[in-house]
Amino acid sequence: MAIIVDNDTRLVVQGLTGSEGRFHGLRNRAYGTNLVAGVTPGKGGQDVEGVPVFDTVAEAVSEAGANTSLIFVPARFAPDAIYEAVDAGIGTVICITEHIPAHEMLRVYTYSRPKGVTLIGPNCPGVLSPGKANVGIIPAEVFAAGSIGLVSRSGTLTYQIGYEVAQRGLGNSTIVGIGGDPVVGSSFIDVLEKFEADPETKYVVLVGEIGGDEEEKAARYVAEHMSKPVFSYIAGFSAPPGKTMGHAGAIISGSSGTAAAKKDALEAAGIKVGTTPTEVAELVVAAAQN
Amino acid sequence: MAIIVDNDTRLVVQGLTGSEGRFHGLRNRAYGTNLVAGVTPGKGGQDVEGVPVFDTVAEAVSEAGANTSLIFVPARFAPDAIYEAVDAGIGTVICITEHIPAHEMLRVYTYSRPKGVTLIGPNCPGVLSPGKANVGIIPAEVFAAGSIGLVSRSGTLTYQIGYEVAQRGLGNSTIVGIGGDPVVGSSFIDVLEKFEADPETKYVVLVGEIGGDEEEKAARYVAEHMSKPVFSYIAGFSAPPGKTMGHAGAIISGSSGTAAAKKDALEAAGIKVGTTPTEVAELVVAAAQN
Amino acid sequence: MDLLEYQGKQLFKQFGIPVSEGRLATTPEEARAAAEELGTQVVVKAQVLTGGRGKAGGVKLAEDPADAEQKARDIIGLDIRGHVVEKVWIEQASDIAKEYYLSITFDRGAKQPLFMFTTQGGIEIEDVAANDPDALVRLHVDALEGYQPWIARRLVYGAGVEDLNEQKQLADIIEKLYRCFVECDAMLTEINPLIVTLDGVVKALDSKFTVDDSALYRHPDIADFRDPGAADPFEAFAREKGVTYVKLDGSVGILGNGAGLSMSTVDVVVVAGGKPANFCDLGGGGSAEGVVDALEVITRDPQVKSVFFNIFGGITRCDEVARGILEALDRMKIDIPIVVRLDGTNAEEGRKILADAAPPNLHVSPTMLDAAKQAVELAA
Amino acid sequence: MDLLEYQGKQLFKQFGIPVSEGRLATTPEEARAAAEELGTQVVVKAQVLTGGRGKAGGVKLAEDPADAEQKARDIIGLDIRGHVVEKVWIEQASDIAKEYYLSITFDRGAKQPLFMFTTQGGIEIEDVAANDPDALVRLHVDALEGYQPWIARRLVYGAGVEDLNEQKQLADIIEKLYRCFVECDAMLTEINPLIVTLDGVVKALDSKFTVDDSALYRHPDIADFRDPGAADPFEAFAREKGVTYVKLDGSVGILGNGAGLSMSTVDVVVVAGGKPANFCDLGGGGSAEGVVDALEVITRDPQVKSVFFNIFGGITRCDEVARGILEALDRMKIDIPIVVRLDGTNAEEGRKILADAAPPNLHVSPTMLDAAKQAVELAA
Repeated sequence: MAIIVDNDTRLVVQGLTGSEGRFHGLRNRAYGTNLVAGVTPGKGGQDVEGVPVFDTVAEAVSEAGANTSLIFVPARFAPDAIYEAVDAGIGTVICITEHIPAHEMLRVYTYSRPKGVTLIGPNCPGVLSPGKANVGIIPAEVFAAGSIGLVSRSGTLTYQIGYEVAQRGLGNSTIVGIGGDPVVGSSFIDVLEKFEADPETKYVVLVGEIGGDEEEKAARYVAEHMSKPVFSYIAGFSAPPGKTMGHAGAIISGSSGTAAAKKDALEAAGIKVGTTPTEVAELVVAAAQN
Repeated sequence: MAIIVDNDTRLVVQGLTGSEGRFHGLRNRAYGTNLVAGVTPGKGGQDVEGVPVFDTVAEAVSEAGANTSLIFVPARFAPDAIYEAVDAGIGTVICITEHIPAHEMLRVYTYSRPKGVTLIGPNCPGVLSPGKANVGIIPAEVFAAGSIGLVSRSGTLTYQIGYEVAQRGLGNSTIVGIGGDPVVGSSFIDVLEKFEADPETKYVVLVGEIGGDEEEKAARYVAEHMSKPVFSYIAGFSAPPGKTMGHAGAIISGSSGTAAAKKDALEAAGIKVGTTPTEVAELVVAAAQN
Repeated sequence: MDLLEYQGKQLFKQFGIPVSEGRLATTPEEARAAAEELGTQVVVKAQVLTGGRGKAGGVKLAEDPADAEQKARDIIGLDIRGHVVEKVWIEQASDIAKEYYLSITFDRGAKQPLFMFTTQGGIEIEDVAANDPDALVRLHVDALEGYQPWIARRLVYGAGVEDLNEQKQLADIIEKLYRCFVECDAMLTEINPLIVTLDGVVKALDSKFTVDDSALYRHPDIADFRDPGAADPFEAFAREKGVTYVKLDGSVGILGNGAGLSMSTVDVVVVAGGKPANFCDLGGGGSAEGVVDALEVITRDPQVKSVFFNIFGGITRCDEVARGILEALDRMKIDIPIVVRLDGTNAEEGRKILADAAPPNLHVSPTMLDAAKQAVELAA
Repeated sequence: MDLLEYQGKQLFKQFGIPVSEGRLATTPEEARAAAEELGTQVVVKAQVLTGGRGKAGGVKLAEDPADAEQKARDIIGLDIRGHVVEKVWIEQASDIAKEYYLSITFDRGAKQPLFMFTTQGGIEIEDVAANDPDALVRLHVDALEGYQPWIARRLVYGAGVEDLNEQKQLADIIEKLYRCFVECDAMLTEINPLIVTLDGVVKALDSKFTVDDSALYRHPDIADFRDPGAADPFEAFAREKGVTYVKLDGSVGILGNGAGLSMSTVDVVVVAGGKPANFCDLGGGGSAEGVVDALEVITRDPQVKSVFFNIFGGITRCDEVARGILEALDRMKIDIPIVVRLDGTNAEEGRKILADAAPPNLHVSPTMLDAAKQAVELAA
């Protein structure tokens, strides 16, 4: 089981012959992910350490049976790469690329959403189901397999929390980095829904940050639709209003969007919120060990 | 019951204050259709024989509870009118307007299709459920209520067949003119699916014409998915290849699309095909009277 | 609306698709002058709205201006599948290394534009589809997604084009053809052959172009391409009168209301053993004026020996049609017999109007099939 | 990237949205010349990236060129909410009959552009939303459907604009603002107030405009609007070095990798009782060169008394970071204490490298919270 990526994942890396694509694609394969193909236009027929490279995603699907795509192509070509994957019938698209213009992603999102495609990212670290498959740039070494689902807008913070969980002898079902761009393919709610349906996941940790109202919406969703215990950590309590902190996800807009407002909303939904990454790890570990 | 329009229809006419819209809208009301509103930008607050007119479809929905729209606005404004209806939450949109550019309808169709809206037309006579509701320009007087569903790409030919059925003492559950434009909102298959699910419909008559392969696709659908007896008439057996007959629906393209090819496909699917409108009426009446 | 080769190429050029330099000529002398201006070997190409020009001798290479004049003299006036050549396109000759095929069709069934591309161009695409289907790459485009670069890759790699320089030019042409297709409201844009010259330049050597009639109001430049002289004279007259009319080859003139019923009327006349002289659709309205115009168009054809008036009144009111028939008989001298069948809205009133006036050559018949039989007999 | 009023208006003008004639001035003399050129009463408006200019005395009417010069003298150099005025926009004064409000926001939550329109313009839109929510019409646009005329109708009729002449102008401005929003890759375009003059002309009297940084590569003209002088000098230096840096007001310099972890580090320093001096994100890579640049940026701030280096190695390798720290210490003279916490990929190796070199002012701490506490103590 687990969600989004698992033993049934047949991965194609779009941009496998680039330096990032090659490094992480092979790293994902070394972890045990079933990497079946790469796509680089004009390099069809070549291979990367035995992984066949095709000119188009359609060929990777028809020739190698790919069902999941990992995208490493540069920002100006990434929307095209997502469209190509979706139209080739790929069911799960994970886009690592950062700096894709928001309006382009808006069109990509609006197009691919009704097609039922699971799109993760862009500007995200990817998805890891420990012991099964790693698709993206998450350092799998620091995570252990277990029953705690982890979903986050941030990369390193997620690693920190997963690491703390693993240090305490527990592990994760799946770690999902949804990305912090203005338009991401999957929201917190999309992922929570999958965790709720996944028998392997018993607990969920939601790692949010200031800006937007995705955490508030997730809190309402948890209160109304989730039976599994959810824990949370929010970054940005000390952020000054109106300052951009790192990426566009972290802008305080209008009256809501502050870490305090998010914490209140989460707690009102019965979610325990840790004040440090360590504390949230301790909370979920304590619950799991009871 | 019946399909698409019935006693639950709450109709708004977009273009009610125009001459066509007024004539047919009031005619539909006189038949018993629940005409709740008209929409004409700039004429909000007026009324047409007691029917309130609004500036926007959204108001017709929120103020008058409209759930079905009938569109009579000129071709250059019709795509906008369809978008407006769809985005205002109207579930059934029936567009009579002809001469809408095909590329524009293609965008409208592609946009509205995933939203689950029932779009009939454009360039169609509308939908009549005898005894319940008439939405469009079908002359309801010539039809009787009954158990025969009728779906057609052509207007007058449909009237002819429904009339012949009525002359023989039977009647129709619903008559649907899907229109003959290159892009229509509902295909034969869409309507057949609704007839199959409608308890009131016992028999179906499909009236096709040369051009395209919609009749062939419908034949396959009937063979695979329909339990109810289907009868058919195809117009254009004597059409010379490559000649446009009246509207764009009637072009013989390539090797298929001829009336003979359609007849063969329909018969192969177990559908009886009449050689004249009278004969198909006789066939379905004979089956219904057994 | 179908465009001639040179018209389609003019649009291609507007969208940046490479075509050869050329000039239009309607006389051999103009052809000579055009060849002189172009200054190279030229090809003289008949401009007609039909295929098979080559086999019919409608496309010829000319060595020099004098030769171009001679070739134009041979071609102008030629009858190609019923189309008489009135214009020739004089174009710089190309050194052809390869012939590809590229088209976009408005696919009504899929409700998506359909790209087709193959390296086996220059022949009928139906033959490629039949004989070597794998060589023909088909790809639908989502109208809202629109053109994306992967589309060109699917076509070019799918068809096995290996030359990098060709790939690049093709991708460019594919994108531009899509823009041209959408922005011109085309139902079909086809380039066959799409050639690669000996120098490695990819360009459109022919064009087939159909534009959506409903969108012509947005393209006055394209609408102006229409050549009234090219159409059948009866059809041209019908267009002038605003009547939907297709000339056929029989003796029973046909007038129905609505395309479906009109087509069905043609069929029923054949079933009754007759030969239809035309297809004519009165349309939805059916005003007296429309009836007069339609009858005028139909009876212009000297082959017409009887007229079958088949009306099912929906929006069209039968009494109005009856009045139109009487008015037409009043205004035109029509001697041939007219069989009228009226049903639907106000049919009673219509029949009564006709019965009261009772013109000698007018016959009213109760059913569609009976009326067809009578019209066939009267035409015999 | 936020644009100044005059920059946004320049884009409005490009898209055909009516604005008043105006000139930019950086000195009182230029302001006078501008007023002379414009030849009417003018308004002198401070160009700063903050609201509340009016209340702060940053917007003034000038009767004549001499007055414009005087007003510009008053305004240039003014400190408005921490922004010192360096430029003023001299614009023809308008006779205002009505003040409306129109904006398009990139709504991340709904993943759709959001139109907002009200006839109650000229004040903070948050106040309208709070006090008279029905007066504010909100309407989302589907990105693939794009702009359609009904959108303007919903806004204009919804807000109760009754004058036909105004309706027409507004519909035009609404459509153009949407095109401007999409084609400029804007995250926000706001017109407040959108005025109606005494003559019934609708025009944009102000602009608020934010452009997506990720799309600036497609808009070199907009990217050129960026004024390096306007930013905080530390932040400007950081931008120059390609480091993501936000200046705060405390004494503990902070460097993390990844926005989330860096933000969390700021929080943890506060939890530990300290005051963060900045937010600084090393980003995903974490090369030695990046570490050097980041340390250089952080230690430029004289308020910084200690540095907390918080790294969780994922893609970033901790040994690489350790080498970067040593190299930075080697190249720059850094006396203040540095607390380092390394975890994740190659953390062992990284710690070993630091332990082996053991620079006197470097402290390695095992956990994030411990490290934060130590950094806070050392800054005290």
